[in-house]
Formats: sequence, C-alpha cells, structure tokens
Amino acid sequence: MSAPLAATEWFRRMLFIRRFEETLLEMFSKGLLVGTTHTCIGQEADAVGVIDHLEPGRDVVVSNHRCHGHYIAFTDDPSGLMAEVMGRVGGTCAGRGGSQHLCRDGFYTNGVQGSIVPLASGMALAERERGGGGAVTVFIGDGTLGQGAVYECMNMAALWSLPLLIVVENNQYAQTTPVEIAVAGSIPDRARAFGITAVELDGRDAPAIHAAAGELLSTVRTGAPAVLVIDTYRLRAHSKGDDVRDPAEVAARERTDALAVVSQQLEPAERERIMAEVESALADCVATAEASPIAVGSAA
Amino acid sequence: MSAPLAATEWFRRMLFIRRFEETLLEMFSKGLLVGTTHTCIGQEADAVGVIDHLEPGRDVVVSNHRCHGHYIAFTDDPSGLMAEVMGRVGGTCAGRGGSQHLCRDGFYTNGVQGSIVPLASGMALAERERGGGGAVTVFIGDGTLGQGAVYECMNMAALWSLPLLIVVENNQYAQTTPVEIAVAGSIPDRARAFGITAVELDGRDAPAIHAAAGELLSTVRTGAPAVLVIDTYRLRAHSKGDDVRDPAEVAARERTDALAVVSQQLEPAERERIMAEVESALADCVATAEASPIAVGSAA
Amino acid sequence: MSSLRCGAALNRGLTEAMAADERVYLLGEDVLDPYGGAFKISTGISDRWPDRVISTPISEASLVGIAAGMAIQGYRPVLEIMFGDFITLGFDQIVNGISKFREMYNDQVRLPLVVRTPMGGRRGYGPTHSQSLEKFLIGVPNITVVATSEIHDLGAMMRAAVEDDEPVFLVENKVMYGRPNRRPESGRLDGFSVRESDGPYPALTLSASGFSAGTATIATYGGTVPLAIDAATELIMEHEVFCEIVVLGSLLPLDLDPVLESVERTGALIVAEEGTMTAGIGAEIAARVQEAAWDDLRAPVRRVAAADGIIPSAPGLEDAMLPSVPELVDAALRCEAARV
Amino acid sequence: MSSLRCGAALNRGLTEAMAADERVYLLGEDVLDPYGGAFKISTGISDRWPDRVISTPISEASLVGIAAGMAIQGYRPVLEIMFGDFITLGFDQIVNGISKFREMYNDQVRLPLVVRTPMGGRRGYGPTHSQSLEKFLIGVPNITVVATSEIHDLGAMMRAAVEDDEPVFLVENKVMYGRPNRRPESGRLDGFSVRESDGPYPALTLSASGFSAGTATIATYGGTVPLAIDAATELIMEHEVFCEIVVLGSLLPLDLDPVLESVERTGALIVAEEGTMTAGIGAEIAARVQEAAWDDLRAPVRRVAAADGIIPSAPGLEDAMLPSVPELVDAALRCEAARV
Ligand SMILES: Cc1ncc(C[n+]2csc(CCOP(=O)(O)OP(=O)(O)O)c2C)c(N)n1
Ligand SMILES: Cc1ncc(C[n+]2csc(CCOP(=O)(O)OP(=O)(O)O)c2C)c(N)n1
Ligand SMILES: [Mg+2]
Ligand SMILES: [Mg+2]
Repeated sequence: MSAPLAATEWFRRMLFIRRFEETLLEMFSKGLLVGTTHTCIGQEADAVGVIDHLEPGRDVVVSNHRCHGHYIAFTDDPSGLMAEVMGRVGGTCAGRGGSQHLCRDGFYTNGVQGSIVPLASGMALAERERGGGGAVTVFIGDGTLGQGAVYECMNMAALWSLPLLIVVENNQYAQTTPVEIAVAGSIPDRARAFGITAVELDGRDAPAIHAAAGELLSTVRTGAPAVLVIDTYRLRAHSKGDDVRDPAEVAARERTDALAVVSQQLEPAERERIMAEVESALADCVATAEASPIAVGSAA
Repeated sequence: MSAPLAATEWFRRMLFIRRFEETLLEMFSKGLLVGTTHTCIGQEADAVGVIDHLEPGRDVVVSNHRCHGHYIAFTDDPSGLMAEVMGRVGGTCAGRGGSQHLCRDGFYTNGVQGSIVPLASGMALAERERGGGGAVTVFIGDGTLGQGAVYECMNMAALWSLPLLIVVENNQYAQTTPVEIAVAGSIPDRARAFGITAVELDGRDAPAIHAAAGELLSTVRTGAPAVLVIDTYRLRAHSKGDDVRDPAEVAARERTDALAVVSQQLEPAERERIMAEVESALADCVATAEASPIAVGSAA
Repeated sequence: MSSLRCGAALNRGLTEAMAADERVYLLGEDVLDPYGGAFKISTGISDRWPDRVISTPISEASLVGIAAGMAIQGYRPVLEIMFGDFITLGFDQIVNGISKFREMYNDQVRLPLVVRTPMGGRRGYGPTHSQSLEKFLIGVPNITVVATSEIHDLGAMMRAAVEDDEPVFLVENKVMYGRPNRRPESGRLDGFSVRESDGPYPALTLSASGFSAGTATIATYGGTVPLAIDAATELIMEHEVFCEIVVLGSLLPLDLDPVLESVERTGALIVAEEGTMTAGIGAEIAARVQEAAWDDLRAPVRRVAAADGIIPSAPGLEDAMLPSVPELVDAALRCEAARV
Repeated sequence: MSSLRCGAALNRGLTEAMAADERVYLLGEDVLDPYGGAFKISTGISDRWPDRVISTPISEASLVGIAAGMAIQGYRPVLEIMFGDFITLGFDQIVNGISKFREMYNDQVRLPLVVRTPMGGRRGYGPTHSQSLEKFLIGVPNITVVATSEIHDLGAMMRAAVEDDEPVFLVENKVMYGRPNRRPESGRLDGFSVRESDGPYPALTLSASGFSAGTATIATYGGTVPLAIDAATELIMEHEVFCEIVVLGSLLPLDLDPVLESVERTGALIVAEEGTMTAGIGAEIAARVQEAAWDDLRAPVRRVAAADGIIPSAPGLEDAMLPSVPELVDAALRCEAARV
C-alpha cells in the first residue's frame, strides 16, 4: 500500500491527464483526428488514486472505452497512447486498436461494455495460480452495471477467491442515460450480495480514493475480491459529440471536481510551475507521437 | 390470492405430478422413450403452491428444463405433455419441442439456462402495458443464478415495475454441482440489491409456499417484481442419468419432502382413495397420449 | 424525398410506423429525446410517444429476449442495438430463442419484432465498433434479415419491417446514414436503368446497357452499394465494360431470382460485401448461384469482401482491408477476360 | 487403440495434455469426478489434478472470457461447454474478444486456449440441445476450428489442440463419443484406401478405387463421416459408383488442398454437414472450390445438410430434417448423371 500522495503530485498527475485529453479534443475539433474518443476529464482522480498502488510487471489493469487516464497512470507511456490515437506506427498497438483498444505491459482495454470483466477475472485467476501477489484491477462505468457478465464474474470472483478489484466509476451517466433510470437499487449492495466487500465514496475527495483503494487492494492481493464505487462526474461530453445534460449541472461540478480541489490547495507559484512542466511534457509527448509515421496497410 | 389448499388437494395435485414423472422414468428405463427428461420429483409443492394463484388467460408461466410439474399445475393438460414427451402428433407442440420446449395457453419453456428470464421479462412488460393485472411467473434453479441475464432482468424489472415473479427453486444442486461451489453470498440479497422484495422459505412446508406466493403475487400484480426462493430438494437424478449424491443424503430428504409431509396428514382411507383416483387419471392420460399417432416428417 | 438523408428517411419510416399502430414500442440505449439514439434514427419519437419508448440499461443480451417476450404477447417491439458489433451479446437469444419459438412451439406463437442496428466501418471507430456481422445472422433459420441501402425506399422498408409478422433484423450502415436517400426516377438512377423486384424488401437491378448482355453481375447490399456503383461507372468510362448491379434488400430469406436473371444476361457474378470474406454472404450466394446458374456461368463466382481479420482503427489500415472500388474493377476485368 | 471409444480417446488425449504441461487447466460445468462432465470426456482428471480443474457455475459467456484472460496471462485453459448449443452465449467473447486480441494488440499477446464442445443431434434432445453451430465459428477471423471424427487420431488431435498457441475450438459429436475410434491400418479402412494430410488437424481422403478417377468427392467432417462412408459403400455395392471421401480436420483455417486434389480426380463435389444448410460450412467450401477448381468441375458443387429450421425432438421429425445416407447417395447419382 503506497504512501499518501502530496498535493503537488496529485496535481501534476491529474493535470497531465486533463491536458492530454483536452489536447485530443482540440485535435478532433480541428479535424486532425478521426474516429472517436472518450475523455475522463473530471474523473482523473480515480485513475491516479487507484493505480498509484499498482505496478506494471506485478499487477494488471483492464479498462474500457474511457481508458486514457488509466493508461497514462499505469504505463507512463503517454506518447504511445497519443501516437495510437493519431493512427501512427509508433502507437501502443501500431494504430490497430485506436483510443479504446490498448495493450501494453499488463494494461488491456476493449470497447464492448462489460466484456472486459470476464477477461479481467481470467487474468485474476492466472494471478491467483501464479501466486506472486499480483492484483487485477478492472474499471467499469455505472452504465456497464447493466451487463450480466459483471454479476457472473462477481459470483466466480467470490467463489474462487480471485485477486480482483472492480472499480465502478459512477459518473452519473451512461452516454446520455442518467444512472437513476438505468441502475436499480444499490451498487455496493450488488457486490455484497455475492459476499464481496464494497466501498462507495465521493470521487471529489482524491485522498479518500487513494486510501480506500490501498486498503482494498491489500486484501484483494490475498484473494478477497472487492468493489470500489467512486461517485464522480464527467465534465465533458460522452465522446466528442453532443451533451444533453443541463449546462448548469455540469458547471457546478466543474467547480468542485478533484482537480479543482487539489489545485486550490497549492501555492500559486507552485501551481504555475507544475502547469508549465506539464505543458512541456505534453508538448514532448505530442512531438514524439507526431514524429512517428502514419500507419498504412497494403491493399487486401 | 387463492384460499389455502386442503391437505387432500395438496396430496392429489402433488401425487399426480409425482406419479406422472415416475411413469416417464419407467418408460425411459424400458426404452419406450428417447431423448431426455428432468423430473421435479421432490419439488412438486413449488409448482402446486405457486401456480394455484395463477390463471391461464390472465397470467403467464415461463419455465425451464424441469418443467413438467409447472406445466401440469398450470394447464391441466397432462396428456398433451405425455404425448409430447412420447413424440406424438397430439403433443403440446406436436413432438417438435419434447420434454423441455413446451407451449400452451400462456405457458412457455425453453432449455437454455437463464435465457427464459429475458423472455419472461418481455412478457411482463407486455402485461404491464396491457394493464389487465396479469403476472408473469418464471421458474429457475439455483444453478441458473450463474447466468448474467438473470441480473440484467432483475435490474430492468425493478426499473420498469414489471409484474414479474422469479421463483428460484434451490434444490441444492445444478446437475452434479452443489450450490455451495456455484452460488456465492446470499440468493435473496442478490434480488434485494436491485430493490426487489425477496422471500426465502423451506419447500417442505407446502402451505408456506402457497401463502408466500400468494402474498408476493398480489404485489407483483401491482408492478412490484419479487423473488421467491424455495429451498427444496430433487429426489431423483438430474435427468435420467447417474446421480453422484450420497444416497444417505437423498434418503433423508425422501422422508421429509412436502409430499411425504402432506401424505402423513391424511387418513389412510382417504389417502388410498386419492391414490386410486390419481392412478386412474394417469392411466387415462397415458392412454390418450398413446392413442395419438407417432410424429414423423417427410424427408428434407 | 430525394434530398432526405438516409438516416432521416429511416427515422421518418419509424415515426410513421409508431403512428400507425399503437402496439409498436421502441426500446434501446439512449433512444430518448433530445438525443434520439447514437445515430439519431429514433429522434422525435419519445417526445411524441413517451409511453411507448423505453430507454434501457446496457443489457443487449436480455433486450433481445425482452423484445421476443413482448412480441409473443402481442406487441411489436423495435429494438435499437447501438452498434451492430453488439448483436453478438444477443446471439443466444437469437439462435436459441427467436429462431426457435414459432416452429418449436408448433406455430402457436408469432414474433413480430424488429432489431435494427448499424453495421460497417470507414469511420475510424476501430475493431469493436466497425464490423459488418450480418453474415452470422443469415445462418439463423426462421428470421428475416433485411439490408437497407441508400437507393432503397428506406421509409417504406422500415415500415414494412415493423409491419412484418416475422422477426426482422434490419441492417443499416453508418456511412449510409449521412448520405442522401436516392431513388430511381422513371426507372433510372445515376445513368443506370433500374428494375425493382416486388415485395417489402425489394432487390434493385441496375444496368447501364438497358439489360442487354454484359460482362458481369455485381450482387451487393448495404454500405457496399456506392462502391459498386462507382466501380460500374469506372468500368464503363475507362474500360467499356458493362456490368449489372443487383442491390439485395432481403439477405434472408435470400431471394436470388434477380441475381439469376441478371447472370443469365451477364454470365458472371461478383458478390461484394463489407464483412470479412470467410463464411460471408458471398459464400452462400456463390454456393447457390453456381448450382442454380451452372449453365449460364462462364467463370466462377468471385467474392470481394473485407480481409479476414480485425478492422483496424487507423484509417490507412482500415482502408487497406475493407473492400474497394479497385478490387471490384479488377474482379470485373477478370470476368471480361474469361468472356473473350 | 482401435477398440477405444471416441469419448475415451478424447479423454486420454486430454489426460496426456494435462500431464505434459502444468499450465493446462480444465474448466467447465460438472467436470469434477466422479461425474467428469456430462459426456465423461473430463473423467479422471480432477481426481488426479484437483488444483488444475475448476468446476464452474453456469456462466458460459464469462467462462469464454475467463479462458481468454488466463491464456493471455500464460496459462493454457481448456474450457468444456456442456452442449455446443450454448456457444452462442459466449459469442461476444469469441467475436469481440478472442478473435481480436492478438491482432488488435499488434501481436503483443497469444491466446493458447481450447474451447471444446459436443455438437449434433440424433439423440432426441430437441431444438436447444442438438444443433451443429460450428458454422457460426468459421466466420470468425483469427481462431482455429477443429472437427474431430471417429476416424481421426482423437488423442493426438486433442493434444495438438491443447499445445496449439492459437485459440482452438474443438468440435466434437455426441453420437461419435460412443462409437469406436477407428483408424486406418496400412493405409486402409473399411475397404477404402486412405491418405492422411500433414499437420495437427489432418484431412483424411478415402478412396475405394485406389485414387483413380471417380464420380464425386464427398467433403465432410465430424458426425456426418459415418453417413458418408455408408453412402459411399452403398454407391459401390448397389450402383457401381465410386466416390472419394475427404474427412476434414480443420474447418478454420480451411485447407482445401485435399479436396481440390480429390476433385481433380472426380470432377464433382458434394459437401455434407449436419448443420442447417444456409450459410453453412458447405457454402464456404462450395464458394472456394468452384473458384479454385472451376476447370475440374463438371457439375456444380452440391450441398447436403440439415433443413433450415429447428431440430425437432420427436425422432421421426428429427430424422426427416437431418442429412441422410439416401440424400448423399442421391447427390452422388446426380453427379454420375452429369458425368455421362
Ligand atoms: C455492449 C455495449 N453496448 C453499448 C456500447 C456503447 N457505449 C459505449 S460507452 C457507453 C456508455 C457507458 O456508460 P458507463 O458504463 O457509465 O461508462 P461512462 O461512459 O460513463 O464512463 C455505451 C452505451 C458499448 N460500447 N458496448
Ligand atoms: C446455458 C446452459 N448451460 C448448461 C445447460 C445444461 N444444464 C441443464 S440443467 C443444468 C443444471 C441446472 O441447474 P439448476 O438451475 O439448479 O436447475 P435444476 O436442474 O437443479 O432444477 C445444466 C447445467 C443448459 N441447459 N443451459
Ligand atoms: Mg457512466
Ligand atoms: Mg438446482
């Protein structure tokens, strides 16, 4: 269980993810990118707080369409991701996967809601057998609780003592669908009914995410699967497209999201310094990606 | 909500189902039937107790592979079922469906575990829209709780106020698999986590099944889905085949099953009289079925 | 009508179907207004009939079964699956449910339901959001699989699907949505003469030579139709090779009469589809046509399809594996070579 | 070896594979001893390796994904799906997972897993427990689909599947399990000369005329093999018509060289399978062979398969819709008619 993160560290890591994704959106709006992308803007604390306890080589992370933050937090390979989204040869998957189909060093994503949970469970079974103390963390959204595979796997994870942490990023919406009309009852109780420990917390409190994830992961590693429900909010559209939410609702959350909270804790000079560092790292990342050739195939 | 059943009525209805299925097993062992069959011997009270509250024309019953008891209790067409299992033209589905694929007057079964729950949910949605106070009751086994569709539908049933009663006949085994190694946590809590009322009871107590089902169904009809978990026991093999359970375990349950309990409540003379009536009704049923021609097709 | 985009035409047809019969219900993810579904085909419907539109959780497998249950009980559900790639989640409900009930229950039930879904690539959505999986549907007995195209009367096709008493899987194409729904006028379209077969899901046969003898027939459907038209046009302009195009409406049941009639005139067949080649629509058509038109064919039936593999995200990689106009031109030129 | 039943031969192969590599794990419903799986193919394995056998809940969809996850992380899971009919539940995990990972992740992962499952009817199990659904698998890129038959070396085939670095779907046949696993001896079986191709999933070519010219080739696999042998025998005995039989081992990738070589000798092809005809294995084979062997064929490729529909429970109804020896004989006689 990693030590708590300093505010500067929270800020640096979350800001990098934020700026990375804002850059993607700008590139889309300029027509520089094709396809689609789902940003985790507003939810960066989930990635940073949970993944700080994980190590490539030992642990596995499985994620979904909204995966950039998780990828950057786990792999430290933002330029590979940038190149992937740009369809470059140097991308994480050489342009084959794109934004939501990534793979690197124990990090895997796929684009079909729910289907990643069985994959993660199988990986957790492998970790259990290997016995090296590794944990598998899978990130899903509130909407993905609609998929039956999630419950099939909760059942097996409990029966088989899998070292599996399911993080539910409840950002209150699935695409345009508010959680109230798609998720009945109680999310943590759904896990508890399978005999799985579940914790729910407010994602605006970044240190709370870090502490809860650390605690859960230490028991997960011993074979007690767990569910962490993070109540959060996505500040931008579902993908690049239109957003049907009330702008006032979004604006209110913009003022209180985890990055805003942490930012306020910093001295202005320190904040400026980190912002400058992040911009420069991001520029490097984009430059590296852009230096990679565009992926082209030979005709079938 | 129907009035409680008299012991004689319990005995007559359960015994008929019991003897019907014992007859099937005898016919199989004599090589008179082909294919497969799953008897509900030991679980008859579930069918009789729940379905006494249901009416063809108003309500719908959806069942699984272990469906004979449900069919007989709901449709009062045992000879159609007998003819179906015998592959006769006069069978419920003219021999097309066989033992586990039945359809008559709002009674439907299918042989893929779990897949009937969405079907039943769609039918419940239809009933809700029709607004005639009809309820849909779907019977599943403990093993079928492994299927994700069950939870997808619990969620939607709760969200959409479906008039759906899910009866879980927990007979402690799925084929050879004991419930302990296949079902983690608590069955009723799984339903409650979706905001669904759940009741669990001992299936040896037939009147308790009747009372609980009646009460649940009266709220189900108003759009509050419910789950009834009946802890029961199957006294014969999963299908016709071998049984890997401890014979002592089975024998102990044989002495205490609902039919044995009710039987003991009757005067010997009354018991004899009903038994004779049941045998004669069964003989009629078999004769009617046998009078129907064997189903044959023209070559493709 | 001619300036209406295909997506809007489908939406209009769906709206008319909702208006015509109150047993029609719309179910799907994010179908409520103002969003109206990820590709806007359901726009305006929930505002008008809030009680007959159900916005669902992300539960494709069960939704297919729920549609079946509603249909058996007398309703006419239209289920939108957001991306055709997710039809796989409902595959058990399709194969072991919808395909079975009517026949297995000895005709005691009907399943008047529609599952509509967008297929196809060329939008950079990557491996799990770009596939053309209708090939798996045509192997399922007792269902109807309809392929919409930009030259079909899309509104009529949508209405026909909703009015159909059998389960219909309506395959749409993402790129098509944004293109105009063009229709033949006085039997002509884009310089081709056009014949349209009867029935709710007609086939359209296009000929640049007034249905006189030609080099090859290109049988195709859906998103590959504009490629076939471009290829046929290029073949005329640059090679003086005349092809007929048969744009199929129904993929299952597969009524191949228009194809066989065309092959009688051309003596050669190319089947073009966007799905991966192996076990595709082209396989079934080739198997049938080589048997039924053995004496008419002067060359084997050829298939043009996506390469067997994933659909990559990067546009340059995606383009290379999806079927293309040059491949179609090339196939036709091979037929021309076999002719002389 | 010749007296071993097919089920026991598969069990022996699986046992050997478990013994040979401790990364091999067995997962499935009711696979524990003493039951050993519904068809006993897993018998004796959990007694010997209790820690490497996992009896699972009835969760087919997730189990396919779990196998994928284990495989990516270096294990070699063997997943038993109790009836092939339920492969539909795992279809999303197959199409959008197993089929994609290696290629989509730019070759960074491998998926050495086996999904084995019994297909086929003729046991009166009815519509949801009798199907031959392998036709849906051969449309999925990047997987291997292997068809076992009673004349293959089943133990070797099972071991090869488990040792394969690619995902293998091993199709077995329920009726086959109880029949002896017969093997050619000195290149002969049942009066036929036999040639076996190389590789882990070989094709066997049977000829009653020492591979001289014949009337037709019957390409088949799995549970239809004994029908083809019976039909070929009847054709010789009663009609003096000589057919070759090609028993395919690998359905995907589909190596058709043995079929093409045989067609070179016979000039005609019949494809026989137990699945329903439309979009079946026969469609793909017909499409390929008519193209590749256009000059060798003197008649169209014909298909013998189940009628498109449900598999009824009553034996008389089931028999009528499944492919039969008379249908095969008839198809061959039509080829003979085209010959003269
Ligand atoms: C099986 C499936 N159905 C539908 C989609 C389309 N889709 C992509 S993201 C999404 C919403 C997911 O919501 P949630 O799980 O809450 O994640 P969020 O987008 O809010 O992070 C949908 C419906 C999909 N990718 N997979
Ligand atoms: C999807 C699926 N998987 C497997 C089977 C085979 N099967 C038939 S009954 C059964 C056990 C079901 O157990 P349970 O739900 O407890 O019902 P019970 O047989 O005990 O009444 C199994 C595995 C099936 N029919 N469907
Ligand atoms: Mg969400
Ligand atoms: Mg049970």
